[in-house]
Amino acid sequence: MMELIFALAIGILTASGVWLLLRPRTFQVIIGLSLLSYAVNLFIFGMGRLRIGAPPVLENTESIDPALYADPLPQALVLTAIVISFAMTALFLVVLLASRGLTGTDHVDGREDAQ
Amino acid sequence: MSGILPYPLLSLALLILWLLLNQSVSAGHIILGSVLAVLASWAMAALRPEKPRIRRPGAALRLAGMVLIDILRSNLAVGRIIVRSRQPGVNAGFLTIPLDLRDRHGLAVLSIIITSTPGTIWVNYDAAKGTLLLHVLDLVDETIWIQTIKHRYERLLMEIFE
Amino acid sequence: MSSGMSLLAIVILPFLGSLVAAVLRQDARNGAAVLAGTIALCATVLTAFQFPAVHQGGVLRIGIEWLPTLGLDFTLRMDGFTWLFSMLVAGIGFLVTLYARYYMSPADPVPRFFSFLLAFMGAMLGIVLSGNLIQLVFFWELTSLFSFLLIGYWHHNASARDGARMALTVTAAGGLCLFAGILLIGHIVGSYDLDQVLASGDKVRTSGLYLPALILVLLGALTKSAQFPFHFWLPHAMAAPTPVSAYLHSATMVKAGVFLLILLWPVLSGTEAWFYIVVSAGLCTLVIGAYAAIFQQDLKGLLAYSTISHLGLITLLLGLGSPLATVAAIFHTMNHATFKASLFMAAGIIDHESGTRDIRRLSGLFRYMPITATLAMVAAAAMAGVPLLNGFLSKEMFFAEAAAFHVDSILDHSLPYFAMLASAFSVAYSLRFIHGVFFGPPATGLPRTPHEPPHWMRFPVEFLVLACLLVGILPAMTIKPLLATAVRAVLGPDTPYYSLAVWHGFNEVLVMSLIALSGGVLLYWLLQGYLAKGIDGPPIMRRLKGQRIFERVLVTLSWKWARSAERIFGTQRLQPQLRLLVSFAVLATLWPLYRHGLEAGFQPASNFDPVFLLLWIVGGLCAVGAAYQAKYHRLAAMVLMGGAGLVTCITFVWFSAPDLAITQLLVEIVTSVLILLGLRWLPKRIATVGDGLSMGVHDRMRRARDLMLAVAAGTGMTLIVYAMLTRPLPDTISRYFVENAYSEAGGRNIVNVILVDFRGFDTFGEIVVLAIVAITVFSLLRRFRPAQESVGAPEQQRVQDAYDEAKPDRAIGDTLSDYITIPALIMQWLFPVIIVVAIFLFLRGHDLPGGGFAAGVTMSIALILQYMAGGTRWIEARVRIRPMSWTGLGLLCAAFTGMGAWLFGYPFLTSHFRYLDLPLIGKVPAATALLFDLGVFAVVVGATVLILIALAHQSVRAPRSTRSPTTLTEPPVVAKENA
Amino acid sequence: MNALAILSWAIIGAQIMLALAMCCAVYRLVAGPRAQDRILGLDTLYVNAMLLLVTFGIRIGSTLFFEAALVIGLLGFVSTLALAKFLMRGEVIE
Amino acid sequence: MNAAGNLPTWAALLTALLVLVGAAATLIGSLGLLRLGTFYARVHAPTLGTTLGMASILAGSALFFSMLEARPVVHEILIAVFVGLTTPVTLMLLVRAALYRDRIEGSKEVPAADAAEHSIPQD
Amino acid sequence: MTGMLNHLVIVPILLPLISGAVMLLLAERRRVLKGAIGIASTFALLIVAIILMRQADMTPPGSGVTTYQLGNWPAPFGIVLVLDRLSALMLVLTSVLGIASLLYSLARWHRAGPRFHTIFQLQLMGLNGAFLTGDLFNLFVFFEVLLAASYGLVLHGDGIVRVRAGLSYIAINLTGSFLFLIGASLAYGVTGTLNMADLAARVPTLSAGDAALFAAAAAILGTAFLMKAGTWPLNFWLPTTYAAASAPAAAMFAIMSKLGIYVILRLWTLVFGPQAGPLAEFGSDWLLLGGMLTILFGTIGVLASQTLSRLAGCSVLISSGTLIAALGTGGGEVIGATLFYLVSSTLGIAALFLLVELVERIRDPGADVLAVTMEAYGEGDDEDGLADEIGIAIPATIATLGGSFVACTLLLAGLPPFSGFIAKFAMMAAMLKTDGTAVQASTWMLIGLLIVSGLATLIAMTRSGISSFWARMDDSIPRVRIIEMTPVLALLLLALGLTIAGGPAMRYMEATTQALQTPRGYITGVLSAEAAEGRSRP
Ligand code: NA
Ligand code: NA
Repeated sequence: MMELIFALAIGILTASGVWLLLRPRTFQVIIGLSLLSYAVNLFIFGMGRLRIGAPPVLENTESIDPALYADPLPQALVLTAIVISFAMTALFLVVLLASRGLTGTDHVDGREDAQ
Repeated sequence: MSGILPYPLLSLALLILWLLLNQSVSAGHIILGSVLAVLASWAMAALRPEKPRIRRPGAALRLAGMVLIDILRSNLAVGRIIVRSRQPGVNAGFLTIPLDLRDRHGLAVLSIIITSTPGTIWVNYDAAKGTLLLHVLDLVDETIWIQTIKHRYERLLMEIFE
Repeated sequence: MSSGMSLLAIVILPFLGSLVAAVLRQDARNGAAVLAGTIALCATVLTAFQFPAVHQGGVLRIGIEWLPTLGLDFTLRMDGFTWLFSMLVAGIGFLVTLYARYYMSPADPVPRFFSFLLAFMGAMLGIVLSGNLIQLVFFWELTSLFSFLLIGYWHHNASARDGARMALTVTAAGGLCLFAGILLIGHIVGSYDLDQVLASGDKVRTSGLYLPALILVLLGALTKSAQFPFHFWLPHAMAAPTPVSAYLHSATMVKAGVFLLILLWPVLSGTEAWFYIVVSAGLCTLVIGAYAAIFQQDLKGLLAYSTISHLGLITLLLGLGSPLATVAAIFHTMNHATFKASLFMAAGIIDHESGTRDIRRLSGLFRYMPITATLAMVAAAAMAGVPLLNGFLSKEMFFAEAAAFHVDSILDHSLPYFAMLASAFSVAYSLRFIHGVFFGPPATGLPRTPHEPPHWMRFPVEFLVLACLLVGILPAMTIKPLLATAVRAVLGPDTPYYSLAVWHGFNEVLVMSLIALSGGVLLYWLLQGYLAKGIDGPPIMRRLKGQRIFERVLVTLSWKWARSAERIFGTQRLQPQLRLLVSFAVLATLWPLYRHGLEAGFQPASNFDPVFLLLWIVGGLCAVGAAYQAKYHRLAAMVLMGGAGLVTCITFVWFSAPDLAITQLLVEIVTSVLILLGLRWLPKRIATVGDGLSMGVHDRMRRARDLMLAVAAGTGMTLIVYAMLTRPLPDTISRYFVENAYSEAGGRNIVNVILVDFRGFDTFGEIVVLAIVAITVFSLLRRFRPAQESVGAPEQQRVQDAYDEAKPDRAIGDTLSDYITIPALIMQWLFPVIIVVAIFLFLRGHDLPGGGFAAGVTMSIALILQYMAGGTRWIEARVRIRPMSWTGLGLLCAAFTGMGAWLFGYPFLTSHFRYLDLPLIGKVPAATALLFDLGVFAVVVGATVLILIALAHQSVRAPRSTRSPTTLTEPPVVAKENA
Repeated sequence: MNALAILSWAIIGAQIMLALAMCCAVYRLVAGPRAQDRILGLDTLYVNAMLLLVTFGIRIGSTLFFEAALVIGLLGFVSTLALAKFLMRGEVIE
Repeated sequence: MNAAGNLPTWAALLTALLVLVGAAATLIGSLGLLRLGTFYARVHAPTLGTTLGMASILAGSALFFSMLEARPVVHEILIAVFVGLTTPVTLMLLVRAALYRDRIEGSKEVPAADAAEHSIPQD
Repeated sequence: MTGMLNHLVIVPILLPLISGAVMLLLAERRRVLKGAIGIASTFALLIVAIILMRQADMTPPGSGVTTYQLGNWPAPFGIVLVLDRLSALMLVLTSVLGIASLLYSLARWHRAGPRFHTIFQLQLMGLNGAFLTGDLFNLFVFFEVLLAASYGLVLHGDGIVRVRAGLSYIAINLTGSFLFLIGASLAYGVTGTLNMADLAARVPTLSAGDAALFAAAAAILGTAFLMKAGTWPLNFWLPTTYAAASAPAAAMFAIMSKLGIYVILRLWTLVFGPQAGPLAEFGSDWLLLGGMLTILFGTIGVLASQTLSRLAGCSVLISSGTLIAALGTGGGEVIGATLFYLVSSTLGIAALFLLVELVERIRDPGADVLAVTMEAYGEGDDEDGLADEIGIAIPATIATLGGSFVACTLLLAGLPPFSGFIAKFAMMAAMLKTDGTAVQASTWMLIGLLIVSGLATLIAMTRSGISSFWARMDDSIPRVRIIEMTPVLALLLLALGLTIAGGPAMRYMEATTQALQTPRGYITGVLSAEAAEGRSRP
């Protein structure tokens, strides 16, 4: 059940993100990219499957049972992904500002739709 | 003293913060925490803030107790308004209070007290005129609020900071 | 010198000479000419020396390993036939060089000319001597290239440029076809080696790929030899300097096609396809070329069409497929080379000495240049096939072959008539050349007064005309051994009997010759009236200009259609591209799932938790709300996005990822500050009235399509995630991390140990990304030009400042100060607190949730908070932050920590940890990973601060309000704050 | 029903209440009507989420999630603060 | 809950009570966001969560973990202090911003900038 | 692992990083020093790459690889760098382009914006890392490094065209990065590993249901890589972006599109080789189809181009399409020839991008001045340091430029004497080597397309070349400096050298192919490598 909710959550985030990604305004795109990054982070995270109450922090170091801990690797991957998507959001933001300043429009093509 | 320990109280507070964070009072943490507390207070010194002078710690404790009680009472009052009232918030309104307190730290504490207390909120302080604009959820009698703030809090705060 | 080395020298010397000539000073006319002449002469002599070896059917060969695995070795090969061709190429090359020395003007960059000419000669010799078909193609394309450069030598003339381009396009295209054809032949035979291909004629002709191979090879040969319908480029190539024309269009370039047909004749000929294609192409070219030549007004144009026609004749002969015809073809190839080269040179002399080549203006030149005129007349007579000249001999053979029986068809039966017709035409244009230029009244109004050229300029013509005469009168003593050698090399045992006698008796062929001669004379006499009108180009065909059709087709295909196609199949706009990318991804994902079937796993489902459901109702609302609001209500969208992020963060906590939750939260905070900093420079979008209502059908469709795509992407993700979550986790590499985190890496927080140790290299890359982005952002903002509308201070500030200014008891900034002072005080006191928390997060990272990244972001939030509280100037007057240095030092710290392991003989990033026993404190874990994490911390602080501060600094850039003061109109609402 | 079970149910009940509180906050987030309402909603959402995390820690019996709550408590206000300042002054950092 | 095996009954019940009270207070506060009619009224609502709600839940947490780990676990105080310091900052700035926006739009609900002096009641 | 030489594998990653970071600490105005550091570092990189290439070439094909276990953690747990012939080849190519672009940029471009040298070095680092890594997620990280740097380089020099193109480029690549992440993590979720060799070892053991999901992961990754490689219809951004980028950046980008192809080649030979069971040869038909459509579109684009820089951008598409389609045919010897083509066309495209700017100066002598004033615009206080004095204007400028242009044309059109001819011949000959079975219709089509695309390139480039060089109205000689011309000539000479040394080059490529087609060697090489003392596989 939780799996279904989790999967649907990713689906909703993805759908919202994709919708925004396809919009013509740069700000819509940046919000879309952020939503997509949530979706993707959750997706990566989900690849380690869902475990409640099993954070991968060793409590008893004498005898270690890997089954007691959630898969730590996807978490590490998500951390890297979070950092990178933060950086990219910053970059995209500044580029969209520069584009707005130079072109006079916030259309993603740097010009209002001609067609 | 002020060279190494520009803000002794702050440093002490930071040490306590460190110990609480680490949930430990081991010697190692006390030493490390002290070092960090001093370093962090240097960082603070770089900002060159006004130094607060706390004259009467006793008054401060009294104020704290009073505020806690007021907050609890206001919680109940506001909770009642939200749950019971048919038209909650109908009595809300703005209120201007002239203040005598001028110390900025005192004002800061007052702002925290007022805003933290459910039912009142600090809106604006006009430094030139010394007036405070408040918003009150249940503004049936303005004078009660003025009484509370001027006599319960402002007086004590002036005692502490001025 | 061995024969192999000689072959190598023959091919390589011209190229070396070309390189040398290219670096000569551009006024070194004599030097370049001597160089070129010497090399051409050397090549001729070297070739001549090989005659004894090839005379008796011998074949010289040298092979150098080049691409052995592809069956391509650099092989040079010389037999009797190629010997003859090399002699032509090198010998006439020498004569042309000599001629060009006098022809070229000192004003031209002559060394470059000789450089191109030598390179062309080398390429041509390369074709002739190639022992490998791919290598032949290699040199073939080189001849196209250098002919292009030669034709376009006078590129300040538009006609030279056009002619060069056309020649290149046609011949290079043909070359590529030839390439394909050769590939096919190689595929059929299994080798590209010429000898092997020549030995596999039957295999080739019976192969299913024979026809395509034949067509492709013929396309190559016929384009090069300017055969109908590809003949049109040749007349335009006449824009080249005359030595070039003399060389390219007598002995070399156009002969390359003929050469190839002869070379591959044993392999490809003898089929009906060969006969019909080659004979019809040759016949058309023969007749059309000759016909068009009559009506040219330009001397070189006349010669060009005549060349086309004669090449058609040779092609026709080759197409007939009989050995005797091939003999005739080879013979005529040589004859044509001699008389046509001399004619071109003569035309060049006339042009050079009189200043024009226009037959309408030229007249009676015989009295000015009697020797040249005589020479030209002899050569023209050879061209017309007058007895006692070499042209007559090969034409006789041609007539004989035309009359003979080959493949029973109308084409075959009509050949003698067409042969006579074309021959008559050639008599007519030869007559026109002689009569029109050298006879008649003396010319008036010529640019120069004509006279005989320098002796050495005339020498090549004399030499060639002498050859025409000698061959024509004494064939058996002069040409016979050479021809025999060449023919034997091509035909081998099939070599037929043929006679080179001048007189064969009064036979059918002689009758044909006489008819042609007299018919030609008659035709010229009849046409004189028409020709006197001076109309350029032949009647009927004048309108049908191959060149113009070619240009139009080329422009249409390569420009108009290409542009439309690019518009149809491509786009410059971002949205369709993203749409395609997403659709592509969705389809690409679903395709294998559809093919192999997607099934949910069998993991028992976990318990339902209403809290989690409620959480994601909240999260979903936020996400959808953000999607809905982002166009006009940016702030709302941002806030909603923050809500979705928060729920994501709680989800991480829910499923056991505290590190993720902390990091996500911190990044969330920084991102929202960042976007707000950006929003200040992004002017508002005002929803126009009726926006959304007046949306056209097209817009609705597009939105519907996007919606479907979004839903499809979401559904796809949901399906995959559900399928994954319900199947058990495979045996992952994480087990190793869990088991070794503490014992091997000294950390309890496995995620952090992975980040700084097991997979520290990922983190290493990640901080580099952060650094690069920070630098890029910084660079971009250095020259940031904000939108016009947001250049000035924000509306709020203007209103509030105006209010402050209007009040006598207030100063500008009081509103801000009233607003921020008290909160700012609290924010300042939080500064050391947040720093301590940052250090706490940093130090505990290895054992508990936290770490360098989280600490770095926390640290930068502490700074940003102070910027928000006090303003840029306030904080920077107090604290000097050097984010660029933080970033650089952080990167170096991480790198050198990693390299520290080298000192102990371990790979990069090998960590080391031990427990230090400190007095008072006791055992303290100390891991080099912590040092690495310190680098991470520094980079994160540096980069984050750099990005945010660079953005914030835009507000304090001095001159911005002066840039466009007129665009700022005071809003009428100022009064209301006052009210 | 022992005390632990009661505690367990109480926490689930509390979490449901907190989640509902988040729903209320998100109503303001979505519905507005004004920017300040949305920001207020976000602020409330943050506080509620923090409390939810604390209850979650009790439910799991682990203090490992404490720092997440601590970070919200200490720094969660920064983004709402920035939003508020943006409303008032049109820019976050002057 | 499996880790909570050695919790005394009173502590469990007290924790349950504290947590429930806190959650209820928070919920009521958030309900205020729905029920209260104007922004200025609504702005009071969340303080329920940041004061009573938070205090109660944090107390529950402190009690629970102190009992569970058999040592005083009081770092919850930090959250209380931080939230106590930071929430007012946000709310103050937000309300003032809202006031500015309402004044700009000429809203009748808010006092005009100059009206401050006149609204001081005489006592 | 003893001796510093063992660490040589990682030097191509660390060296640019360190020099880039050091330059970050230097003030903006110390450009001469920075230029010197950059050049020194890049030359050192080339030397290291050549040593590594020789080292890689010494192991018999298919019998193992050189691995470098980062952090001394054994594969598949830690991240490994893997050096084999393919990665060594790409390293050499990268550093060659690096030197060429960097030298070129010293004439003027490195002054067109701050921190050019750092970003350039980090670009090299990203590329080298991507070529060396043996880990799927680490590959993502290095992709991001090089993309981030490429964003910086695209935007370097500023201006409306660059910003506009940069926005699209970034948006599309960010989407691509998401796909990469989804694909990589899905692959992990199915197989439980990220190490490419381990992935290859685990894929044949997957159950049918898991295999489907893994195929989906591969399809998602494939989409991302095909987008980056410039496959139609995911490639419209490419010519625009490359054309907008400054010349040295665009020249560097010549290898970026090849990276997508490298990864496809690497992963597909490793994971979807014949041993992969039901997933063997996964998607190769699509590669062939996509590649052919890309060639077609590139051909159209080349013909339709109005500017030389766009033409150069479209020729990248032809090159990519050729490579992708050739990989799609999948035949053994084709790959070797394809690699040869990869090197050859990369050199050609890089040379062309560098040349285009110089040629445009001929076309529009004002452009030179314009570029200078453009640099002056918004020039900060510390950007005045270096005037234009680096290098002197060269004699016979037009002739040199013209000759280079002709050479580029020949190289890209696949005409002799440059290596493009050999490359195309080798590919077509290999495609036709079928051991008796009939050649497929698609192969014929591909061969036809290759020939047609060459012709189109020739036509289009001749058209622009003539109008640039032959049809110019004024006789002014553009200001071109030796330091700008040298890299172009060097790249072209290399391409010529590849023709002459075709034999050894092709032998290397064939050894590379042989190794790629026996993935067992790679897999065991990576998974059985010993850690340094202290840690061992459990
Ligand atoms: Na309050
Ligand atoms: Na005349």
